[in-house]
Parts: sequence; structure tokens; C-alpha cells
Amino acid sequence: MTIIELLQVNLLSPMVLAFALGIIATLVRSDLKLPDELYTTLSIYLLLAIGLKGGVALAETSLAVFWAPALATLFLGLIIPVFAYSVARKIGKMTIADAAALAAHYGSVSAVTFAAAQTFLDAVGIRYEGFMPALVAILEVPAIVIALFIAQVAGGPQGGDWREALRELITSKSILLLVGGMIIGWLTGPRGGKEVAPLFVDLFKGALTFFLLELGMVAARRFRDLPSAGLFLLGFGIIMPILNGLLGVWFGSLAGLSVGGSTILGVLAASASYIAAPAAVRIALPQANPGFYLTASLGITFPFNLAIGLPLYYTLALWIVGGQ
Amino acid sequence: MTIIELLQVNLLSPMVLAFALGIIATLVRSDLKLPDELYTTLSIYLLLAIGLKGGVALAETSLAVFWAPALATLFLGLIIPVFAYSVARKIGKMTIADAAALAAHYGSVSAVTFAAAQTFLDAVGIRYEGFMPALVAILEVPAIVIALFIAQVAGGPQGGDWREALRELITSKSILLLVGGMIIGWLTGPRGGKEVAPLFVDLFKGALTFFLLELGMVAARRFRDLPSAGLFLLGFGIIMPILNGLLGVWFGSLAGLSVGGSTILGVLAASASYIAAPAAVRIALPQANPGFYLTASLGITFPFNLAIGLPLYYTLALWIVGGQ
Amino acid sequence: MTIIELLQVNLLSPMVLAFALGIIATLVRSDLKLPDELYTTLSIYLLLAIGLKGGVALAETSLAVFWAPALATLFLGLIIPVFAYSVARKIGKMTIADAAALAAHYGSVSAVTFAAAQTFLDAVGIRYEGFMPALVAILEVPAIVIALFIAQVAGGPQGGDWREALRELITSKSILLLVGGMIIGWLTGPRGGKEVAPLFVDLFKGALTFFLLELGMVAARRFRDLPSAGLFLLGFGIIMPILNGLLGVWFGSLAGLSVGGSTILGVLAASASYIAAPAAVRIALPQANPGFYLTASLGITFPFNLAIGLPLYYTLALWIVGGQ
Amino acid sequence: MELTTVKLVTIIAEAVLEDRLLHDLRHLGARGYTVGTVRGEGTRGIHASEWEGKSLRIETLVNAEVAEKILQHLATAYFPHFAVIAYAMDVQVVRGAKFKGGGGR
Amino acid sequence: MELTTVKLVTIIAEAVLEDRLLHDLRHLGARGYTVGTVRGEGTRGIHASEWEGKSLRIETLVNAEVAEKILQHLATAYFPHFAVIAYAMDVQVVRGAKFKGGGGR
Amino acid sequence: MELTTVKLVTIIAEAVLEDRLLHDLRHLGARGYTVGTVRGEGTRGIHASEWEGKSLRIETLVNAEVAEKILQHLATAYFPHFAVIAYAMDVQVVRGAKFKGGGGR
Ligand SMILES: Nc1ncnc2c1ncn2[C@@H]1O[C@H](COP(=O)(O)O)[C@@H](O)[C@H]1O
Ligand SMILES: Nc1ncnc2c1ncn2[C@@H]1O[C@H](COP(=O)(O)O)[C@@H](O)[C@H]1O
Ligand SMILES: Nc1ncnc2c1ncn2[C@@H]1O[C@H](COP(=O)(O)O)[C@@H](O)[C@H]1O
Ligand code: NA
Ligand code: NA
Ligand code: NA
Repeated sequence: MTIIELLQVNLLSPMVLAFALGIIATLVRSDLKLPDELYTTLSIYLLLAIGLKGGVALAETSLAVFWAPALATLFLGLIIPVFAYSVARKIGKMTIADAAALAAHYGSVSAVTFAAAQTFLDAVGIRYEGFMPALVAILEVPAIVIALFIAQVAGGPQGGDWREALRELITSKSILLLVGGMIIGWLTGPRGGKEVAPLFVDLFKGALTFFLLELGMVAARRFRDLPSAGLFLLGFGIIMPILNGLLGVWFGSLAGLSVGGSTILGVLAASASYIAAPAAVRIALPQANPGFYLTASLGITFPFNLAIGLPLYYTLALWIVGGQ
Repeated sequence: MTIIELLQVNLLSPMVLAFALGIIATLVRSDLKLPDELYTTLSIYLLLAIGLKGGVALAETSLAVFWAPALATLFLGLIIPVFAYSVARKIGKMTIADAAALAAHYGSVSAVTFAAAQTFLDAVGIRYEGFMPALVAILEVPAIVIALFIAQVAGGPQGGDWREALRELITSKSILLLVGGMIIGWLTGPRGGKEVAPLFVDLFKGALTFFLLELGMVAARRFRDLPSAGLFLLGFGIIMPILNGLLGVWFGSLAGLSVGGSTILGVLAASASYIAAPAAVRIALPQANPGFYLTASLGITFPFNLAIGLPLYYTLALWIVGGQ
Repeated sequence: MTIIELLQVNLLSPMVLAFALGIIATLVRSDLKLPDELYTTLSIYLLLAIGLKGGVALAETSLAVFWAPALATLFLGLIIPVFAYSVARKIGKMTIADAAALAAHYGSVSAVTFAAAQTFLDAVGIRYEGFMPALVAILEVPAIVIALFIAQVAGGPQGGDWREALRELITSKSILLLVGGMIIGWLTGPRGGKEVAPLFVDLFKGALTFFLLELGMVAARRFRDLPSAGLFLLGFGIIMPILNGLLGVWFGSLAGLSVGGSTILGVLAASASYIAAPAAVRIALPQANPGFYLTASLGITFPFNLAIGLPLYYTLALWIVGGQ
Repeated sequence: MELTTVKLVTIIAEAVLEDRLLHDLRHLGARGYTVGTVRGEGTRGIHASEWEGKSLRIETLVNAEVAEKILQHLATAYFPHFAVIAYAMDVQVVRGAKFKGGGGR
Repeated sequence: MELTTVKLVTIIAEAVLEDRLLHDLRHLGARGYTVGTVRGEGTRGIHASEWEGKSLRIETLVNAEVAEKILQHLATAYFPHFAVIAYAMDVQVVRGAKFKGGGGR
Repeated sequence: MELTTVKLVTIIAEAVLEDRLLHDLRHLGARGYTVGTVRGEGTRGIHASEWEGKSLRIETLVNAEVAEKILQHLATAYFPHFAVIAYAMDVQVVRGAKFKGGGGR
């Protein structure tokens, strides 16, 4: 497929179109409003489903092939926040708190972007390693910890409650569901997995579509903050994921991942957290302006990755891993 | 099948029985209460699913066969509110506001009655045109606009906010989800449709059953207002859908629809709105008594159409279109 | 299978693991919190699905085989509360109200434990009579009535509103959905059942898994009351279900049930109510301490039955019915 | 514009009591009520509805006499066994007559 | 610590009015609001949003003058046709200036 | 029936602060609390929990001294960086002792 065809497959997928519908609903000021409880339910479902599927796959994976990608992922979680922080401080002239907040978001990962990547690769017909959800879990926390640590070191006592933030991070629902789901999947194996597949596998893409409808509305509400966020943030929200995506794909190829697996590691690196990071940053770095990190992560990077990033990182993976 | 058999197929379907269970739950004062959020979620789901399925079908429809039914539907949307208004004013001696409110409800359409009609025809094994959801969208708004316009002309300035009501109507969630779903379905086509079919197609009848359980409770709560609503409203709520249903079937046959398609157009004409119209009327015609229009639409016409109307309009379509 | 293998099949099933994950989430003070509305929705769904499936099966059952098990179940509903009350009074030295409250809970039944038993037997590959859900309905109410009656007779006027409690019991949502679902299933038969099977059958095990995640969190919140509940309650919560389970299996074998059916009757007898009974007891016996009956029923007996009870009662059924 | 002072009585109660409380309020002379869903903790231990996760917050605007009757009634009929608290305060409304109806029916 | 007294105006209204009411509040000089979801019953019969199951409970902290304007406006623009009630009371806050902005914009 | 006057302190805060606020309240001497879910807008921009759509409305009945301490604490520890507001008022309760416990533990 050419990149145009890939873009078309992606942009005309139900999930991207539902995201666009959500944006439109907000822009025309529709009274459409998904209940908060539905949003919460879908996000719990998606995390658990990703974990379960990954766990079942892990049960059939030799750990020998898993260590290199795991290390590569951990490494990404250490480099990206430092890189993002420097860019935000030096080029963006941001305060320590704001720069560290951005670093936490871009170093961590968005599980929904990951799910969208899986769906995209399925539609294109590309296979990927089954243990990828484990990489999501590995990438989620370290970057946030490092970013908070940078803020602590660079800024002196911050008022925020550092230790509390760390505890909440490790026991946060996204980690708990992802890792818990993986352990359940791993313990119960294919037989147990088959019992719950009608809910956790068959309905996955439909649920993701529903979720993206809501996320489109959320993202569009962030659009109105774009002007006050400024040009730097717009550029950061687009160029940062491209660079991180490239890094991720490259690390994936070094770690011996397939084209599909490298694509996904690229997506993980490129994606910005919007569940774990905001909650942790809000508590540990209350001075950081949510108008910056939420707008960048949800209003710019998420739509960019969803619409353009997925086919882009796949194309990069084809070049780098596939040698095409 | 004889009409008795048709009635039996309909009355013993899970959806009608669930509706009856909802009525019973309210009458025996059970503590059963579906969460509001579930109700909202199911109505969003149903509208989106109807739209999606219609859109995928539309992608495979030649527009040549679509224009006549579309025009016939638009025409129904212009005639029925005028007709309903006259009846309510002349025979029912209602105030301008109350008559216009009824006209808005009966001219517009109930998406759930439409979904029930599809399910009924599927159970009987009758095929219908795939583009019927587009007709739902076409029929939803015009009648409400016309009814509000009648009230404006007949009653002078009404205090209600006309323009605001119109804007809210066009951007209302039912239109947005129905039309949005159709466009998504149309753009993504059968391939994308298949990805989300486990959620949006396979679960449709079950979700409709669940929804009708709730709607049965809602309708039964309206029953206690029946005495104060009076005999006219009772008659209106039953005779109006029959006449409108006949009109709809006839227009359908003129527009070249199949027996199934004409049945559905009859159902659309016969059905009374209970999402878009109440919200618009409440804002634009606050003097109108919700005890009248909600009771007629939800407490009388909806149960009548669900239980008796569906087989009736199908029988009419057999006679008129099928020449039997 | 040996009992070790049975335990393993059970403990490594997605539903038991999800329950364990819920417990862990509470113990590590995770911010994971399922919306109340999801909990309500899932419990409505489970009750309706159990009823529907049972009703469809009942439509194909000869009533000749149904009377003996029905009578045996009714009998269990009369004996167990008297037995449980005596134990709580004599051995536990509890107040009349507290003893009667426990009797109501242990005499009645937990629909979720029933669902878990079905899932367990399915996983092991054991068949059971299709009309078992009818036995759930039969066992639910009588024990509660008897327990309240005992309290009335033993304690004189209790302040609580007895008649109101009874009315609410009979019209309670669990009875309404279970019995209503059965009637719907019975009337609509296999054809209607097939229409809604994707929602009510295929998704059942997944939904149960989700529900148990929440119930794990609920149960774990009861753990902190364990110390104040005392040793008697801990023993009661484990030994009572074993004795009742044995009784249930034995009655099942006398009534001619299969090994699977006797297992399930054992589970029903062993299980303690946590929907109908708490609500009724709270109103009719407000002096009874919820810290006792909720902790015993949800914090001790439910986890015990789920983890160990299911394979245990099945093994008992193998011995008693199967003669192995 | 003339403002009248009426009493706002707020009741926090476990959910299982909804029907009974609303019935009692009407009986004691309240002509309307508003109910919200809350959760909370107090000095009593758990209540049966706790594990279902919610309590009710009931507000009713009444005249001073009815307010006193409601508080009195709650104190005797509910405080001993149920997780219920209540408090009253003065508020200003535009049309006092709507809320100041006579006591009981 | 210095406490200032400001007015807390609470409005119970059918859900369909949300946008209009919040717009009006802003226009009359309120600088913030808090909205909760409730249900209720009053002397009027059903309102269109009833069968969708909910009303709104809107709270806004304002100065006395704005409070009076809000009550006045609700009484003329909403009370006749809509299921709306409102009441005001005095409350103490730490930083009065935040809520005591001038009237209207 | 004897009515006592106690203070009702209401706090509107972004959801992410729940645990910390409840912990602080207990520490400052509150013996109970009630929490509802709301949403709102104020003078500050968005807060991190906004896009998750909710804030908390926490009510606690306390004696005057504890009320003052709570307001004081919120003003210094939360107002600068978080979307938090709070107000206090007098209310009448039947059994004042339940809420009038000593300050802090
Ligand atoms: N001091 C308090 N302030 C606010 N709400 C309270 C207070 N004490 C109790 N409550 C509420 O009343 C309910 C019952 O309290 P209790 O009867 O003390 O367990 C609790 O769940 C809280 O919602
Ligand atoms: N006396 C009252 N006390 C508390 N809330 C009331 C009262 N009267 C009316 N309400 C609330 O205001 C809404 C509209 O009342 P009404 O316009 O009288 O039907 C009701 O749904 C209640 O939520
Ligand atoms: N004047 C006000 N009246 C009522 N609630 C307010 C007011 N100002 C702020 N709030 C509430 O407090 C939260 C935080 O406000 P702020 O810190 O001003 O952004 C808002 O989301 C509102 O829920
Ligand atoms: Na990243
Ligand atoms: Na119509
Ligand atoms: Na039992």
C-alpha cells in the first residue's frame, strides 16, 4: 500500500470517523453528552481488555524474545522525559513545573493510542508481537517518576506531595487494570480467555469507536485553549511525537521487533499520556498549568497521532525494519 | 401469516415482552430502576447503530432509487403536523400551544419505534430497503419546525425562544448521531462496518430489549396522567397513528418502496417523537402542557404502535403495495 | 478430575481472578472505582440474563421433572433459616434481630454465586437441568419472610415495618427481573431467545467477570470489619455454607437432579443473599447490625463459595449423586 | 421584589429509606422536595446501603413549624437505628406562599 | 483570618434550561457556578425533562445586589412556565473579592 | 425539642483532591462528611480533573472553631494552586453533640 492508501484506510476507519464526529458535536455545540460513567466504564474496559489479551499472548511467548524489547522500552521511558523537558525549557522557555509536566505526559503512554494502533495494523493486515501490552505497562510509570524527579531537583521543594503522587501512580487504575488484566490472562490462558472473548475481544473495536466519540468531544473542548497555549505548544505537540515515534521505531528494530511491533513501539513512544500523567502531575506539580499539558496532550498530539501518526510510524517501520 | 399470527409473533417478541415487564414493574411499585446513565447510553448506542447500519447500506445504494422515497418522506413531514394541529384545535379544542406541541411530536418520528419495526420485519422474514435510516433523519426535524412556526403565526409572540430552539434542534443529539452514524457508515463502507458489527449489529436486538424495559417503566409512569388528559387525547393517541400510518404506507407505495419499506415508512409516519420534539417544544413553547404531549406520545401512541401498530401497518402494506 | 484439578480450574478462571484483582485493588488503595451505575447495570443484566436463559429452557422442560426439585428447594428455604437462626442464637449468643438477619441472608440465595456455579460447571463440562434459575427464584423470598417472622414472634413488636418489607420483597428488582426474565424466555421461546442471545448469552461470562471485579472491591471493604465481627462470625460464614451446601446437594439427589443440578442446588443452599435480604432486613429489622450480616455474607461466605465452595459442592454431588 | 424567609431542611439518609422519608415529608406538610445522590461517612458504622455505594441528600423548603416537626420526627423515628442526619437553616425566596402551606394533610 | 459574607443563590431547574440559565447568570454578574444533578417534585405537574429523569441544582456565590437581580430575573422569566425554584442565603467565605465582582457585563 | 446551632462548611474542589481533603478534614476535627459530584466553572482556567468531567462538593457539620480552622487551612494549602472554593454557614441540628467534637486528633 502507498502512504496515501494507508492514510485513507486509517482516516476512513470507524474509530477515526467517530473521533471526528465527537469534534464536530462540540464545535456545533450539540447537546450530545456521553455520561461520565460511560466514559469511565469504557476506559476500564479498554485497559482490562488490552491487558487480558496481552496476558493470554504472553502465556504463549518465550521470555527469551521478550527481554530486549522490554529493555528498549524502559530505555525510551528514561530518555524521552529528559529530552522533552530540555526542549520545553530551552526552546519553549517554560517554567520548570510546566516543562516537567510536559515531560511526564510525553514520556508516558496513551493506552487508547495503543489500541488504535492495534486496530490500524489489523485493518492493514500486519501482525505484531502479542506481548506489546506489557510494553505499555513498562512505559507508563518511569517517565512520570523521572519528570517529577527533575522538577524536584531543578526547582527545590515544590509544595506538591511527591511521595503521595508516587504511591498513587503505582496503584493507579491504569496500571492496576493493565497489569492485573495481563496477569489474569497469563494465569487463565487461552481456555479462560476464550470464555470471556465475546466481551473482551469481539466488542473491542466497537467499544474503542464509542470511546473515541467521547474523546473527540474532549479534545475539541481543548481546542479553544489553543490560542492561549501559543505557537510553541502547537509545534511541540506535533514535532515531539514524530521524533519520539522515530526513536521508538528505531529502538524496536534494534530490539528485534517485527515491522508491526516496531510500529507499535513507535506509537507508544510518540503517544502522550492522558490518564495517569495528568492525575499524578496535578497532585505533585500543582503549579504547572493544566492548560498547557492537557491541551498539548489531548488537543494536539492525540488527534495528530490518531489521524496521521499511525500510518506515518508504520511507514517508518517499513523503511527501518523492513528495509523497504 | 394471518394477522393473528403476526400479532402473536410481535407480542411474544423479547422486546415487546420487556416493555410489558417495565410496565408491570412500575404498576407493582417495584424498586427496579435503571440508571439514567444506562438509558442515555442505550439511546446514544441505538441512534448510532441505526445510522451506521443505514450508512453502510447507503454506500451500496444507487441514489436513483432513493429520491422518490426521500421526497415522499419530506412531504409527510409537511402534511402531518398541519393535519395533527387542525385536529387538536378543531376537535380537541386545545390551546394553540398545546395543539402545536402535539403537531410537533406526531409529525416527527421515534427512532425506537423504527428500530422495533426493523426487528419485527426481521422476525417475520420481510426485507426492506437499506436506506430507511436516512428517512428517519429526514422526517425528524421539519415537522417540529413547522409546528413551532404554526404556533408563532397563530399565537403571536410566544415568549419561548424560537431561534434557539431551531439551532438546538438541528444540532440535537438524535440528529447528530443518526446523520453522523450514517456518514461514518457510508465513508467506512462494509469493511469498516464489519469491524464494529459485533457491537453495533449483533447486540442491537438485545440492547433494544433492554431499552424497552426502561421505556415500559417510563410509559407506565405516564399512565397515571391519563385520566386528567381526557378522552380526546386517548382517541388522538390511537387514531392519529393509524391515519398517519396509512398515509405513510400509501406514500411509500407511490414512491416505489417494497412491502417492507412501505411498512417502515408507515411506522415512521405513525410514530410520535419522544426525544427531539419534547426538548424543542419545552424551550420554544413553554406554555404547552407536557402532561398532554408526553402522555399522548409516550403513554398512548408508543405502546399502541409497538404492540398493535407494527403488524397493522405491515398488513396495510401487504394490501396496498403487495395487492393482497 | 481430582479435587486439586477442580480447584485449579476454578481458581484460575477469569471470574475468580477478577474477584481477586478487585480485592487487591482495595487492599493497595488503588483509585480504581467502578461507577455505581455500572454495578447496577451489570446486576440488572445478570438477573435478566439468568431468567431469560432459564425461561427458554423451561419452555422445553416437562413439568413432570420439575415438581420434585421445586419442592425440595422450597423445603430448603424453610429449614435453613430456622437452622441458621438457632445456631446464631445458641452458639453465637446473638441478639434476636442479629440472628434473624443472618437467617434471612443464609436462607435466601445469591444469584451471582449461582451464575458462577453455572460458569464453573460449563468449564468442567458438566451438564445441569435448564430450569435451575426457577429454583433461584423459589429460594429467594421464603427464607427472608420466615426469618422476619421469627424475629417478630421471638422479639415482640420490632419498630420496623413488617408489611412494607414484605411488599418490597415480593416486588424487589431481583425477583422481578428473575421471574420476569423467565416468563419472557418462556413466552418467546428459542426463536426469540436466539434474537437476544448475542447480548444475554454470549456476553454473560465476560459481564460476570466484570461484575466480580467490583464485588471483589466490595468484599475487601468488608474485610476491615472482620476483627470487630469476631471469631464466631468467621466460623459461621464458612461452616454454615458447607453444611447448607451438603443439605442442598442431598436434597437435590433425593429430588432426582443430575450431578450438575445437585451441585447447583448445593450452591444455592450454601450461598447467602446480598441483594434482596440486606434491603429487606434493613427496613424490617433496623436494630440488626449490618456490620454482622453484610460482613458474613459478602466478606466471608461469598469469597469462600466462589473460591472453594464451587468445586467442593461438585465433589459432594459426585459422591452423593454419582456414587463415586 | 419582596423576599420571604422560609426554612430549608436538608436530610442525609441511607438510600433504602427514600420512599418512607418522602412519604413522611409529605405527610408532615412539605409541598415539594429535591433529592440528590451523595456518599459519606459519620460516627455510626456501615449501613446496609453503604456497599451499594450511596446515600440520599433530600432538601425541602417549608415553613418554620413544619421544619420543626420534620426534625422532631426524624429524631425519634430514624436517628436511633438509621444512618440519618438533618439540619435546617433560613433562606430567602421570592414567593413564600408556594412553600408555606399549612401543616400536614 | 477575615471572613466576608456573600450570598449563595441556589436554583433547582429542569435540565433543559441549563444553557439558558448559565448564560443568564453570567450576564447578571455571577463569576462562577457549580451544578449538580438532582430529581424532585413540587406543586407543578411534570416537566418535559422529568421523564429523562433529572433536574439541575445550580449554586452561585455572588454579592447581595447580584443575588437580588438573579432572583428577580428568575421570577419573571422562568417561574411562570418552567419548573424552577430558587432561594438565597448568607454564607461566609475567606476571600470575598473573588465572588463580589460588579454587576453584569 | 432543643435545636443547636453548628457550622456547615461546604467545599467545592477538583476530584483529584478527594483523599487529601477528607484526610485533612478528619485531622482538623470533623467527625463526618458528605460528598456529592458536581461540575462547575470559576475564575481559574481548567483544572486537571475537568476533562474527566467532575468536581466534588463536600459538606461537613462542625463546631465554629473547627469550621474556622478548615477555612483557614484550605485558604493556605489549596487556594493558591487548586480549583477549590469553600463557604460556611450556620445551621440548626437536633443533637449538636454529634457534630461538636473537640478540635483535631
Ligand atoms: N459531621 C457530618 N458532616 C456532614 N455529614 C455527616 C456528618 N456526620 C454524618 N454525616 C452524613 O450522615 C451519614 C450518616 O452518618 P452517621 O449516622 O453518623 O453514620 C453519613 O454517611 C454522612 O453522609
Ligand atoms: N418545597 C420544595 N422544597 C424543595 N424543592 C422543591 C420544593 N418545591 C419544588 N421543589 C423543586 O423544584 C422543582 C420544580 O418544582 P415545581 O415547579 O413546584 O414543580 C421540583 O422538581 C423540585 O425539585
Ligand atoms: N462564584 C461561584 N459560585 C459557585 N461556585 C463557584 C464560584 N466560583 C467558583 N466556583 C466553583 O469552584 C470551582 C473552582 O473555581 P475556580 O477556582 O474559580 O476555577 C468551579 O469549578 C466551580 O465549581
Ligand atoms: Na510517549
Ligand atoms: Na410521525
Ligand atoms: Na442459601
